[in-house]
Amino acid sequence: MNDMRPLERMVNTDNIKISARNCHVFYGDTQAIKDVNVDIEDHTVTAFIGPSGCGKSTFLRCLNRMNDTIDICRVKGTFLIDGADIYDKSVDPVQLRAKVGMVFQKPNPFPKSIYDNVAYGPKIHGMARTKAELDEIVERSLRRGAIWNEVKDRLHAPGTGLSGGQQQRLCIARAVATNPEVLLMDEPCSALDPIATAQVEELIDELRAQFTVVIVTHSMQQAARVSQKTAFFHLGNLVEFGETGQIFTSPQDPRTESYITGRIG
Amino acid sequence: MNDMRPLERMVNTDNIKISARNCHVFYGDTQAIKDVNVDIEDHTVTAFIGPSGCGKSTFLRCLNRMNDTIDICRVKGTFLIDGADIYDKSVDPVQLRAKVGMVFQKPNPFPKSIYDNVAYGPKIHGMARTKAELDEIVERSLRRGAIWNEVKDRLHAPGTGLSGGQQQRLCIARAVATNPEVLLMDEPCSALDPIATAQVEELIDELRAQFTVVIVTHSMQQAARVSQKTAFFHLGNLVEFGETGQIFTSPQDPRTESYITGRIG
Amino acid sequence: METHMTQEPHIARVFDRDLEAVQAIIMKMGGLVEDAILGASEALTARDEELAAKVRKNDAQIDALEDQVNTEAARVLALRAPAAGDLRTVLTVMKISANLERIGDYAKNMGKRTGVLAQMPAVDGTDGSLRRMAKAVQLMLKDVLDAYISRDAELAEDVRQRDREVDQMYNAIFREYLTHMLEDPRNITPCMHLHFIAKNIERMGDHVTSIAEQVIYLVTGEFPDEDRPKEDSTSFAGVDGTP
Amino acid sequence: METHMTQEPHIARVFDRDLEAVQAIIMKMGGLVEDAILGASEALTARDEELAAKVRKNDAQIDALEDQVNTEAARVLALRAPAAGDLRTVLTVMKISANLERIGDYAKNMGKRTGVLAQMPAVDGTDGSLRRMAKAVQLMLKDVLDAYISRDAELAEDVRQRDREVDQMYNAIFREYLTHMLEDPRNITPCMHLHFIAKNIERMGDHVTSIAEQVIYLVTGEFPDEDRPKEDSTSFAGVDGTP
Amino acid sequence: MTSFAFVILAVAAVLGYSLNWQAAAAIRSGGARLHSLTGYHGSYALLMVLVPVFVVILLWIALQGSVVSMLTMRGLPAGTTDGLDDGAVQLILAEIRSLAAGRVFGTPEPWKLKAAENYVTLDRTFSILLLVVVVLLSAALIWVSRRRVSAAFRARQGVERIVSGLMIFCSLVAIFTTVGIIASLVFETSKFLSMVPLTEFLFGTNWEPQIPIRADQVAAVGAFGWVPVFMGTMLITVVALVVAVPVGLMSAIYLNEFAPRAVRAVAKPVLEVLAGVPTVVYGFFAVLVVAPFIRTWGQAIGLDVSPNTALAAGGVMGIMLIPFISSFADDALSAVPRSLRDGALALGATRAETMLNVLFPAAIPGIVGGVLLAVSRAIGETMIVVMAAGLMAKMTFNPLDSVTTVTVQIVTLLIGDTSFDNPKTLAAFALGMMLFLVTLVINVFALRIVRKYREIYD
Amino acid sequence: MTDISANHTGLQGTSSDVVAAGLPRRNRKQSLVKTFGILAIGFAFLMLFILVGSLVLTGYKAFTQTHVTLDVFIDPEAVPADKLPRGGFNDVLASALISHFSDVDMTSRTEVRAATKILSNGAQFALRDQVVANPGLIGQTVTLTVPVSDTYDQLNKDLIDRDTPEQNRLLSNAEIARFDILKDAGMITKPLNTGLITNADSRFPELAGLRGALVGSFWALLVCFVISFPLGIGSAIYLEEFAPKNKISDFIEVNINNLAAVPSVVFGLLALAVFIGWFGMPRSAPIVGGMTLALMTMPTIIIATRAALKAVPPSIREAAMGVGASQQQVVFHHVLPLAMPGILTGTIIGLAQALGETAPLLLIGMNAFITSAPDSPFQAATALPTQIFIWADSPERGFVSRTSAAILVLLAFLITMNAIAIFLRNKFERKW
Ligand SMILES: Nc1ncnc2c1ncn2[C@@H]1O[C@H](COP(=O)(O)OP(=O)(O)OP(=O)(O)O)[C@@H](O)[C@H]1O
Ligand SMILES: Nc1ncnc2c1ncn2[C@@H]1O[C@H](COP(=O)(O)OP(=O)(O)OP(=O)(O)O)[C@@H](O)[C@H]1O
Ligand SMILES: [Mg+2]
Ligand SMILES: [Mg+2]
Ligand SMILES: O=P([O-])([O-])[O-]
Repeated sequence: MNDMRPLERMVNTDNIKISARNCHVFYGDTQAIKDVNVDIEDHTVTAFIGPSGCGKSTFLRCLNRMNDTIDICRVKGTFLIDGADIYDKSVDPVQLRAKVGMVFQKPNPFPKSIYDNVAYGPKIHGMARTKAELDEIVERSLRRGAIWNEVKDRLHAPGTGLSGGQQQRLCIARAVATNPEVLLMDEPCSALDPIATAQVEELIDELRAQFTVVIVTHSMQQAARVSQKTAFFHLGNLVEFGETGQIFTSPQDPRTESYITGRIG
Repeated sequence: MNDMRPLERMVNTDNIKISARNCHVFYGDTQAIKDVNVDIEDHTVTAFIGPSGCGKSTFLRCLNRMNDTIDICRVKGTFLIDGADIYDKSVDPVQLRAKVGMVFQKPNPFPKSIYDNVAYGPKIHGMARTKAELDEIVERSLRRGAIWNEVKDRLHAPGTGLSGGQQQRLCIARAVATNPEVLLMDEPCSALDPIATAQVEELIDELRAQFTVVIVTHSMQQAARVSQKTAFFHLGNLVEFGETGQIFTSPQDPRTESYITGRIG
Repeated sequence: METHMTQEPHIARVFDRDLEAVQAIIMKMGGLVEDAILGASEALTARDEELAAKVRKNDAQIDALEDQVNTEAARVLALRAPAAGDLRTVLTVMKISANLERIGDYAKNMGKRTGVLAQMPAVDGTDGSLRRMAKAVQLMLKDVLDAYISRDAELAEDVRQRDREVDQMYNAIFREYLTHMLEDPRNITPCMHLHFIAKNIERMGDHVTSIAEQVIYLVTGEFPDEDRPKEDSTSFAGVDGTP
Repeated sequence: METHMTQEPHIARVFDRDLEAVQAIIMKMGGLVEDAILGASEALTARDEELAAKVRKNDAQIDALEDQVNTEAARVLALRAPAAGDLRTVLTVMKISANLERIGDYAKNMGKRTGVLAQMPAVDGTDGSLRRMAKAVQLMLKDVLDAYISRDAELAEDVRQRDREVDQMYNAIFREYLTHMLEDPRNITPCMHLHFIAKNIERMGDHVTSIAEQVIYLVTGEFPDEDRPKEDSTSFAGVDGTP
Repeated sequence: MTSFAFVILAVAAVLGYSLNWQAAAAIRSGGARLHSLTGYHGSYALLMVLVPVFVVILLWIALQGSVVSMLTMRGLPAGTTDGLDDGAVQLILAEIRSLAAGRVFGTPEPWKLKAAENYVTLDRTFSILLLVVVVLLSAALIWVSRRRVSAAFRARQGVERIVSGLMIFCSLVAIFTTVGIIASLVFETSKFLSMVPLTEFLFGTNWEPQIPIRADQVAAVGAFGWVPVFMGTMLITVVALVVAVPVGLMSAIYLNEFAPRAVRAVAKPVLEVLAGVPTVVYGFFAVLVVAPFIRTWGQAIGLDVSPNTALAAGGVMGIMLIPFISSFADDALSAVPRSLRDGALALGATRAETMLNVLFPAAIPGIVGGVLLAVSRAIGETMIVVMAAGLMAKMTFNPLDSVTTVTVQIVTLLIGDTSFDNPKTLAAFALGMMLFLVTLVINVFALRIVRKYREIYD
Repeated sequence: MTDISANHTGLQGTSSDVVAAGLPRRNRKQSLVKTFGILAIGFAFLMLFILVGSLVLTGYKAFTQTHVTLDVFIDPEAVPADKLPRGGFNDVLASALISHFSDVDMTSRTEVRAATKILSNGAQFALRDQVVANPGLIGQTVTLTVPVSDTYDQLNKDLIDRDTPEQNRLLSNAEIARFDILKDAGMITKPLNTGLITNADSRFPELAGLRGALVGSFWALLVCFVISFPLGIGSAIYLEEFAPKNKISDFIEVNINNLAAVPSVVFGLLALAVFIGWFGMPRSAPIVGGMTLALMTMPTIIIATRAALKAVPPSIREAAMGVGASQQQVVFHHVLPLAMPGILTGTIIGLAQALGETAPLLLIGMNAFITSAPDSPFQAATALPTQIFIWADSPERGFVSRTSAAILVLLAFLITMNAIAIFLRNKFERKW
């Protein structure tokens, strides 16, 4: 088994999309992230796992500067996307967030129609000149969100009327509509039941053909199922980062082994 | 493999604790439970699994008449605990609930001290005459809840100050304090992280030495891990009920197979 | 019990792809092993050293595929936590690949012995039985692989029963070779090798039977009740070659 | 790479108990198989039909235990979704039990042939080599089981190397029997059986080696790099029994 | 005397409690398992005594006066009240009462003195009787509850039933209040409508309740048309909303999304202070500062400004409503889940866009409900207009003119001594009826919106 | 897949540019919204500032009162000991005062009256009370400090401009001169106006105080609290925790919400018709006022209580129910204690509203002119807000500043109550 060649895993290792160097994050005086270095590949699903409070969400939210909205949060280090520093003064977080989409733990569709939910991003960013263009973007995004078939007959029904799993896929379609390059997901399935979870996981797998996906998850099983790369955080440190199959069959660090086999007491 | 003899599974099949016969439950006009028959064994962990809305919680809450508090809920059929009908008019639901303890999805300690949390049940049921007796009950319950060592030095600190997993174990200790015979748990780990979940699961395994445990869970993995018997509900029907190992390696019903292998779309 | 196999795809289609991928390796292995059996028996009949060498060489590929199956199976177990039918699929795949690998080994061993036999005088009228036997086993293998693909427990059971014939053929050959050896001491060395070859083919049949049993387990969730047919009685064969 | 084996217990201690239980079966099997090897070799030397019959009968127990290991392993896989070291433990256990079962089978086969041999004239000076060989394999098995318990990759590697010696012993015996057969045709039938017995013991060694490799994989997460030592050269043995 | 009854009641209740408690405790120490805790046995007795006896005492007090009076009047020498109308009889009774209380004015007739004596004795007798009744009743109740104590007695259920009954009574008070409002308004209004035709009232464009009404002229035709009063109300309401809605909404938006924490920490309480200022103060403010200011400015730019402008009253009312609207809007905005805000920000919306496109529309129903309630408040607001608006009903849309409102009319018609038999007084009730109906419709509508909206996010 | 991603990379450049192009416009819009918000808040602040400022400016002077100190000889002739409490106290005072003025003819009644206008009308009563309490003073000289009348008070507080032409002024030059004589003699003082709190109402601004109103308000609030608090809580608990959810409870709920929004004047009409008209309760009495206010406050308390009960998470109820607590035990042991801070906050705020409520009290006559504080809730009284209304309506100039002062007193009470409520809320605020 020394030949750990993956099937169905088209990882392209020389294509780094996001690169974090010597990153530290503080909330007031407490340090939530300690000297994390990580390279996230394009067209890959990267999962962040680790015990509660280890800093997964914090690190994820650094990548689209959602942490800016928290007063006491301070970020140190370099975050490069496509080689450009996203914390550079010249970068407007609004613009960054159009490029780095995000999907949240609880499905949060706007209380508007399905169409408007998806059209909102492109509209504010002025991505469509005509109604026809907008229609096209909406359809394409809903297709990418694997929900087009379920909603195409009721585009003008409210998005909040969908089931939990459908709502989450709608939120993914909404995030995708602004043509981001990176999709961040913070425990996107923790509010869903197993069936909806499986559907969203399937969708995530499809999305990686077009996006760089980073997903935070509490469920090791989920990380195992959806990701090609896994990062294990512990107490703010990045303990291990590697190919998911490797992490789950032969992790290098004893803390990783302890965590994934259910031994950290 | 026709010899499915379990190791570490001391199931005593001739000791039926709870027996439900021809049970139907209605919410107004919609039927949530359809003709369910099931025998739950003493000193056994029985898991209820099934897709969202299939009636697991409804059925569970029939067992301690928590459904009485819902106006539109109507229960038909016979529910026997130790052979006695719990829906008999002479049964006081309040007393029944002391005998059939319940643990909920979200840890819900009272915002009181740890001691008071545990002492409350025995107090209202007049189970202790003296402070010393009460102290003893509290200590015994906390020990059974596998949390005594963690809290013995701060019994008078608020229960809400504990971590999620500790809170849930406190809630179990609280449920255990009234000396119930049956413990019902409705998704007791869904608000916990994997480590706390493992701790609670371990506790559940210990509890079955003294109680009949019935647990509703969304996570098939969890059912697999903690239970000796599994009941699969689907659209209000009990589709399959049997030994957990059997259900997870060779289920008899194609719907069960579809569900546990992640195929119901 | 056909109901056990739900043919719907998984919601996570990538899981289906993983399962298919690992089963594809099995099919590939199966093909290679069939070829190896045929090749080995042909090489033996024709005392074709070159072909025998090729069979020997190809075994490395089969071994590599077995490794791959194990790796992928472990991976699927670690990443997908399969249950019920899926779990049986993975477990079965591992067992089948082990069986195929062993069959491959036996074919390789035939190849090795063919090389030796080529340099010895032929023993009359022996090769036909061996070829027939090899053919029978190869057909059994083909059928059991079909049974696996189509999740056909009946066909697998049929294959299982056919192993009896192979065993009977082996018994006949054993006695025949014994006779040859007793007749003419010059036959002793080649007959020893032929003997081993026959034993190899008989073992191949056993492994195919084992695959058939795996297929039955995969489809029904249970192993066939009766003991596997075992008609190799040569261990009890007396001086005269009869049990 | 010792770091891979975390010795802390699982939070869910019932998981530890499950793993221990299934490994306990392995140990029990190992014990039974060792006994079977010793018993078979003793029965052979003493031409003790009774002992041989006992060895044959005990094999059923070994087979049952293998079934049990498979059932329990499938159960653990289905119920506990083990990962990393735990997964390797379960996979290893399945492989080892399969190997042990095969060794048991070979011992049983020795027992069968012993019954036949008892009714034949003894072939002088042959039994000693077989007994020594069987003893060597039994010691290897003991050591590899120790290595498994103590998760000792070095000891396993040592066992693996020792298989070479067993193979050399087998080569020697092969030539010896050939000589005996050529010397005296009455020896042909018993030597055929002895031959098969020797082959059986050689195969046992191979299976022990395979167990050793599993232990190495379990501990290190990787299989040993070099090919397994294979010194059985009899397939290439020429007329004179030399390769 | 009556306070003595309460003391007896208190003692009896405590006594009942301890008796039952002890009895229950005795059973328990005898080894039996009680159905209910001892405390519940005690409380059962306590409530069994407290509730009925308390009701008896209250009823007794309420009725004693009239019973005693009735008996006194019955005891008067025959013929004394013959031929006297109701009012005169009441006067005699009042005189006897004040005599009984020891207030002697002039020299009353001897029969009155005697009646007064009679009154005093009767009163005392009844008071003593009350004590006797209280003692007996309490004792009986204590006895009854004490007898019920047993291991199996479901004291907890008993207590809970009584407590439930008490709580149900409490809930009914709200209904009684509404019934009272409607009954009083309907009753007085119907009297009014028997004097003034409904059509006149509803569609008349002239409101002059002050014209004297001769004895032979039951109603002055055309004097009781409420239209101009209503229009005045609406004018002032519109002015108030024009001030309050934009300012209130914008402050809510600012506070909710943009204000630094420090600003929010100051502004919220300040707005609460503004909301807590009584309307009479706003009225005074309007008179003292705003009206003169408007008048000065208006005249400075050559406008004809009356002293009691609708603008002043409406403007001040608007100021009063600012915190009302802003806090409603702030609540509605805060009720929108944080996840929506995060969702919009993560799409790359600016904060203004997040607020205007997502949060605000999501909160619209709540805000609309709030604004409607503000309308209702503006219509019903009394003190500001009483102090700052005019008294003359006028049909005008000019905010610089003086108008009157429904509430102003109600207050001015009823201030001072009034009797309930002239249309001037009764007109106030008719206006009150209209006010109640209009605000009722608005309220029910607004509350329904608000409630529906809350359900979305709960 | 490949063609989609190609398409995707094609869009990348453009969409980024498109976003960047729109940014300045969007940021401008954001600043605009922010500016409007600041303006709105500023306006609200400004109004509050003007409101309080104008009250303080006009009101602060009412917190002092000009007094004159006189040595009064109590002439036994004018005040015969046997006729007490009657007697010519006025004359005694007049002569004591006029002795300081050279220009006043003691014989001219009109001139004397004009001169004594300096003294408050209440001065004679102050003297009378002193003498009645101690008849031994007759025949002696008493040093008496009494308020000056309102006009002179205004003069002393510079509210009357000496530069205005005499005919436009309330005081003639001669009157001002006389006052100045007293002032120069050091007889004029301006101490803290304790009378504002300790005196009851009066027709004369210099004597008018809030005692009656404060006591009246106290009784009314007490009655209001005693009635509305238990009723409100009981009702709220029943509706929130026990009532079956059906048409009736729905109706009660709508009804209560509506009651909270019914104009206060309608409650006045209710009280007038029902309490006074039908039940024959006394007019102007705090008991009636309190009951009326109770009916108005009750919905507020019910709504606040229900909100507080609702805020207690259902998990707590389930928890208690799960260990076998009855529904009432659940509520009274767990839910109610947790909701108590919220309930108290709501109650205090409700009472604060009641304290400031005016219109219904006007209708039940609690704006009567009453010169003594009530001893019980059954006696006629005024309340703080109605007192403000009365004073605001009074023509005397002195009442303007007194109205402001009274408002400041009222606001002080309200702010105190609200502060307590806010304190409670912050102290016990709970994050579930
Ligand atoms: N807004 C905040 N203010 C202060 N500390 C914070 C804040 N958010 C997070 N933290 C702290 O930072 C650390 C990391 O938090 P983070 O939310 O990133 O953890 P996480 O790994 O996502 O945990 P979880 O799995 O529970 O979501 C924790 O210790 C947490 O207490
Ligand atoms: N209070 C209620 N009123 C009306 N219908 C209800 C109520 N509670 C549950 N139901 C309905 O009864 C059915 C069964 O609900 P139940 O909560 O038992 O499902 P469940 O299996 O526990 O689902 P989940 O896994 O989502 O908790 C569902 O269709 C649900 O909509
Ligand atoms: Mg997180
Ligand atoms: Mg449920
Ligand atoms: O390879 P085998 O040991 O099964 O002959």
